[in-house]
Amino acid sequence: MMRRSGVKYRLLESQIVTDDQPMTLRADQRREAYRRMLSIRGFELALPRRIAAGEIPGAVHSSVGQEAALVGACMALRDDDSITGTHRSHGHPIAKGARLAPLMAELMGRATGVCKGRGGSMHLADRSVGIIGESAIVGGGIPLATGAGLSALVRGTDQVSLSFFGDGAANQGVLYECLNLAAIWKLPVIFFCENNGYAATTPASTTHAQPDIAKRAGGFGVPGVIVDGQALDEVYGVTSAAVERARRGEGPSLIEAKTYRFDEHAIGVFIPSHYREADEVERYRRERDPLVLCRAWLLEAGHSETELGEIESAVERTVAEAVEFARKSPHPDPASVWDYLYSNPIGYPA
Amino acid sequence: MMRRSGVKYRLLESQIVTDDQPMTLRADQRREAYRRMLSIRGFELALPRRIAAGEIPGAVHSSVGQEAALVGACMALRDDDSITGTHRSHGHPIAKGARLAPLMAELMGRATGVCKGRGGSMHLADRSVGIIGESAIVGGGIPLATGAGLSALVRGTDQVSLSFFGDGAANQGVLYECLNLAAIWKLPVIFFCENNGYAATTPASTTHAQPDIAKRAGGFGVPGVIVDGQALDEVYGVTSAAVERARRGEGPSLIEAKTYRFDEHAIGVFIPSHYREADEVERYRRERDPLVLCRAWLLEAGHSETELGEIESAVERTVAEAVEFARKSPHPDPASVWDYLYSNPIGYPA
Amino acid sequence: MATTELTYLNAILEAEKEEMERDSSVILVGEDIALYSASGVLGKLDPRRTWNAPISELGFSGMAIGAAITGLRPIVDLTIASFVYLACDQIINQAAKIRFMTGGQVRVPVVFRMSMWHNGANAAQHSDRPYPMFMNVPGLKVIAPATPSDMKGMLKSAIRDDDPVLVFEDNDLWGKKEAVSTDPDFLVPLGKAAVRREGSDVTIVSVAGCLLHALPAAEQLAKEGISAEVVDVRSLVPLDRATILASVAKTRRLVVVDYAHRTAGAAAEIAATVAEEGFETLRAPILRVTTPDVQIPFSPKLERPLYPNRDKIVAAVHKVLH
Amino acid sequence: MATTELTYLNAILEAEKEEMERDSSVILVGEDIALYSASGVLGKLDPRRTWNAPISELGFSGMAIGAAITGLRPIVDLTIASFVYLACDQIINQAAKIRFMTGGQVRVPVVFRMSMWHNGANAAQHSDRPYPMFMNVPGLKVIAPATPSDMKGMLKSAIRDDDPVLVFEDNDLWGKKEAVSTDPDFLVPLGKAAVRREGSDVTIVSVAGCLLHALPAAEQLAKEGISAEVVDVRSLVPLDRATILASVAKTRRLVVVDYAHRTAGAAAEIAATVAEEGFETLRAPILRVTTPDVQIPFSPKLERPLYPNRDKIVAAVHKVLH
Ligand SMILES: Cc1ncc(C[n+]2csc(CCOP(=O)(O)OP(=O)(O)O)c2C)c(N)n1
Ligand SMILES: Cc1ncc(C[n+]2csc(CCOP(=O)(O)OP(=O)(O)O)c2C)c(N)n1
Ligand SMILES: [Mg+2]
Ligand SMILES: [Mg+2]
Repeated sequence: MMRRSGVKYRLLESQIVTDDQPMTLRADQRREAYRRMLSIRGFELALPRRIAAGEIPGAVHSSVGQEAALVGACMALRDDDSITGTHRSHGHPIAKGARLAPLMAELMGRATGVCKGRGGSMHLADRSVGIIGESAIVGGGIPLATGAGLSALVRGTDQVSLSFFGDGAANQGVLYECLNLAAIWKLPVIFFCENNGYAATTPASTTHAQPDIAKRAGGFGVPGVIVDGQALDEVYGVTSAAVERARRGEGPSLIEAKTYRFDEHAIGVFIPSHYREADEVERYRRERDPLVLCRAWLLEAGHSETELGEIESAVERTVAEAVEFARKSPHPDPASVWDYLYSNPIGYPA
Repeated sequence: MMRRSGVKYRLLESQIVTDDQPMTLRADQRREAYRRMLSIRGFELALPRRIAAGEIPGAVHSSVGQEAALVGACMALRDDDSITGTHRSHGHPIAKGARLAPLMAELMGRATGVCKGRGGSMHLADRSVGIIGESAIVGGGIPLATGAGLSALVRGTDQVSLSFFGDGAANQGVLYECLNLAAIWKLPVIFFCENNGYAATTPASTTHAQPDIAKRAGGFGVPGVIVDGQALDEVYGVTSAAVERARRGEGPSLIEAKTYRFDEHAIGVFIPSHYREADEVERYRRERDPLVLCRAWLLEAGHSETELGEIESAVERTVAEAVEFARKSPHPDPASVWDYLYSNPIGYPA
Repeated sequence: MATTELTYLNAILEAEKEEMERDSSVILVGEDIALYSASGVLGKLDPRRTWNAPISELGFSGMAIGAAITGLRPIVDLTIASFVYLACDQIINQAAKIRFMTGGQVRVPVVFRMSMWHNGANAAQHSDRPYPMFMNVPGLKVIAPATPSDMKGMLKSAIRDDDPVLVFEDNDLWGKKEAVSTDPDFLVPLGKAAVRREGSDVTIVSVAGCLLHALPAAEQLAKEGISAEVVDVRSLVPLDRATILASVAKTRRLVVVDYAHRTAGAAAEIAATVAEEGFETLRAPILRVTTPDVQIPFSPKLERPLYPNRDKIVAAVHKVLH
Repeated sequence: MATTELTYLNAILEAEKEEMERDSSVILVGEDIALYSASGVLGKLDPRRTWNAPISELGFSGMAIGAAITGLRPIVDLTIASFVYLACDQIINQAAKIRFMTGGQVRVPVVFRMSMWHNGANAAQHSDRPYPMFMNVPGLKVIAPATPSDMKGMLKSAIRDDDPVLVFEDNDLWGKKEAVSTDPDFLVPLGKAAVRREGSDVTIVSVAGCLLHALPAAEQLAKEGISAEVVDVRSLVPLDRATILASVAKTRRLVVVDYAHRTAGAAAEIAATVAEEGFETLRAPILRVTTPDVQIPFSPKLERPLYPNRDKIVAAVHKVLH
């Protein structure tokens, strides 16, 4: 396993990787991981034109730059493991293996959308791949994932749950309540921080007295680990170890993936503020693009150009088909607005 | 300075005591500290009879057993420093130097009470000695104290603020939000945990994955320290160091005083539950009574029996006077109920 | 129907016990609830069915919601209602919205119980009645049963319901007793008001524990020859508007009684409903007998006069009859 | 009176700037507000006057309350109103209660601003209008100005007020312009409604941004020969009941318009007030034109039809005139 950055993962407090030979992806998994990373990238890159065409309303938060963290984490999970995500919600379902068409239709508010047009860009939750919520309330998904862990324990399954959240979300007190709950009851939960260095226009360096969110875990009896979020295999290795630990009933872990957001905080919301240098963005795009790093690593691992090229064209087609599917899909019927509020409506709507 | 326990204070993460010679109390301060500790004890011990006589309504939470932690902390503060307290609210104002009579009158719901009969046992806040709130919402005072620290900073004074909270409150996420706020802005705040081992009927060992609350501070860039809460001088020493640090503009500290509650969680609320052994309580009462320890230490420090006896009788008189004052005080006029809701009532009451 | 004499508090425990026996996905979460399992009031329980929680209302409430989404039916005991504000982000932004926002992909069968204290000298931070704020949140169900039988039957319905239900309990009802069905499938439906006493001159709509004053008021009025109909709403969301409107159509006069603060409370909604849909039948102003807009003071001398009681209800009825 | 043309958004900034210049105890706290100081819109500011906060709504809101108690006048920008649930324990259990609970020993001069979004495809977690829940909490003041001039004058009053004030802003008002006084002591009092248009046939009471629909509705009605009086409540607590009642006493008919969800909302309180105190003058049912009790969907096709608009108001007026 080659290192594309100086940063090998650093373990804090207690060891969650059990041996010196971290779990690695098999060849088929590597292809699947690359496909998912490319799908996120392709999906996100398709959006600006659709937004410009007025087809996608509301604010859109892109995961470009963070694909390795998302896919590395999700590849360590089974289909029946639960995850929760954030307002930056497109990457999580795709990383977990969701079909693109219902996601794209959702962005366009269509009846065929994964959330029937009721969720939109900040809420692309696809339950069929284990997503139980994408919370646009920063930090809101963390307790839900903790509950999914409790549920697995009570029901006696060996499922685990994983909660994605940002560096900004790490300042919500609820994270610490949940770390503690998961620790005392040894819940099978992985707290996964996508630390992209910024919360909207606010640099993490101004809102965290010390830079490592993973260091906050130890005080709650939870092992913390920092990993290079641009390196697919490292994220996979460290998450797999946390997942195994959780499945063995040894409790939660906190993983901090250091990553970077290549785009603005949101497309469609203009915030005039110079909170990061153009230079810095350029440097990341040039040197730390997870797809570029991943492709090089795959070639080195023995995958051929042809093999990768095939994946690339397949993804391109799938994205184009998703866009077409979405554009052709009907809008929801206004009269259906009452649907899905209650599971058991009683005299509703009045 | 003698050690009455094996536990000398343990420093975590970063040193908040600046030298090997911790600050100690002067002779006059020792007398005052003993007077305050005795006042708390005397005040609390006077209550059961008044409750039985139907003079004190509502639930009452006693600070017996925790006097050294309270007084040790408050002796390190100036009169104009702010504090916030908890539902277990009698000890804080007395430790900060409040007069007993208005406190006792408040417990009896009288018009002469420190809160004009509107606060009662869970809210004995005496602003005249710097108390800005006694919160019966567990954890609720922590952000208020953080705000008092911000205020001191903005107003350019060298005041500090100190927030008392319990081991139970340490599981409220707001504590971590505030540790972080205080750390990033270097607010002059001391987070002071009265860890008495239990939150109502729940042992801290079942709700904290590791036993030391102070260890949770480091991850937020805040120094944490554990101190023997039964030892007046140790609490004083460590708090003084944190106060000096705060006054110098170096930011917050978290102090965890390991202490013990000698009485039930509350008088007047019956919860039938065996959550701690009678043995354990007896052992603490016998071996770790802060007043017994303090008295022995004072004698060793050269204070005479006569001197201490005088303080003791003076306190006894003051408590008796407070009870008499309270019993003779008028009840508030029901028509006055609207008073003190708004500072600037507009068309109120309607 | 076989019955047994139960207090309101025991009705709660019986409902929980029966539902936990019936369905292994029902669990309890709350502070200081270890005593339930210890005391055996809920029978022999798998320790994984009761979770004695740290003081982390937001965290464990959200945890219960996540557990509900993934196959459990948690009952969260928030103890005193004034603590619900800490948890209400998860209740409002997640429990109430997540099914809708996911286009029906999830269900949220979670129950939040909370007790409301008054006349106990608990002061402002332990005396709130926050149901009005939740009534304004679509996606929740909100109930406030006033009798042991209703409590048992409605709590059981709530536990079996696939939506989030908030249960508000007046703690002065805890000791009240009545005969309660022992049928393990005894259910009282959510969303139905109960006419507790028939009458023809005036309708008294009572919210939660106010029934303890509304019925004596009706009796007192009967002695004066005034026939009052007493409607116990029981369920605030869904609100049984039809029963209320039908009663007012008959009596043509309405007094609403509620311990909550006056402005924008449950009584306001009931009054507004009748002013909108029952106006033609009304012959007098709709009076609200509520707690006035002031925080609850500690001193019993200040506290007691604030609440609705029999005499205030009787006086309001006299007023609408002129 | 010297005036200048200001948008609603700039009126907010002007009010903050003037008050910060006038009183050094005024500070700003909120997420992503560094751009205020950076952009210079608030003038040259001591860095200790703006606090760019971590995402810790409960913590920094409570911090602001503590700062208010100890000598500052913080303005907290909660940005979007749906985030207030995270902070509401501190707002309800501390800000609203602490002066009362301490028998007047402290004052709490703190302002919480929050914006409300609709028709922006923001979906349920960014579309709430939580003022109804705060109306039920004694000790708070709650305002919802609908014009730039009111916003400037009322926000300034709120900042100078010694009690906690919650300011709700409809974000579709942000771009609206009008002439606004430049007098640094221009204040619009809290607790007073404004009659925006006089009329004699029906009263339309409008809450917050609904004024944008209520006035066009009145114009439309005028063309049909119906004279509508439009009352902009501006202040929800204190609610100017006298102005509303006086208007209804004249027109004898009432329609209340509000974007908030229907049940137990601001419109319910206004309707209940008139049903109670203005009943004798009423000649028709009180109609509420509100958003129905459903969460706000993402799809504009689903979202847009839910809100009150000119036509719905006109239709309601037609109804009360028959
Ligand atoms: C509770 C809450 N507060 C504030 C916001 C507004 N907001 C949306 S995204 C965001 C920044 C989040 O930062 P981070 O958690 O680091 O996630 P990222 O956007 O970097 O992925 C903020 C402040 C929100 N949606 N929810
Ligand atoms: C937010 C909140 N949750 C629960 C309670 C009920 N309650 C009152 S005191 C208490 C235990 C507090 O424990 P701790 O913080 O250790 O303080 P101690 O009583 O030991 O002094 C609880 C759960 C409360 N008052 N507020
Ligand atoms: Mg971020
Ligand atoms: Mg304790």
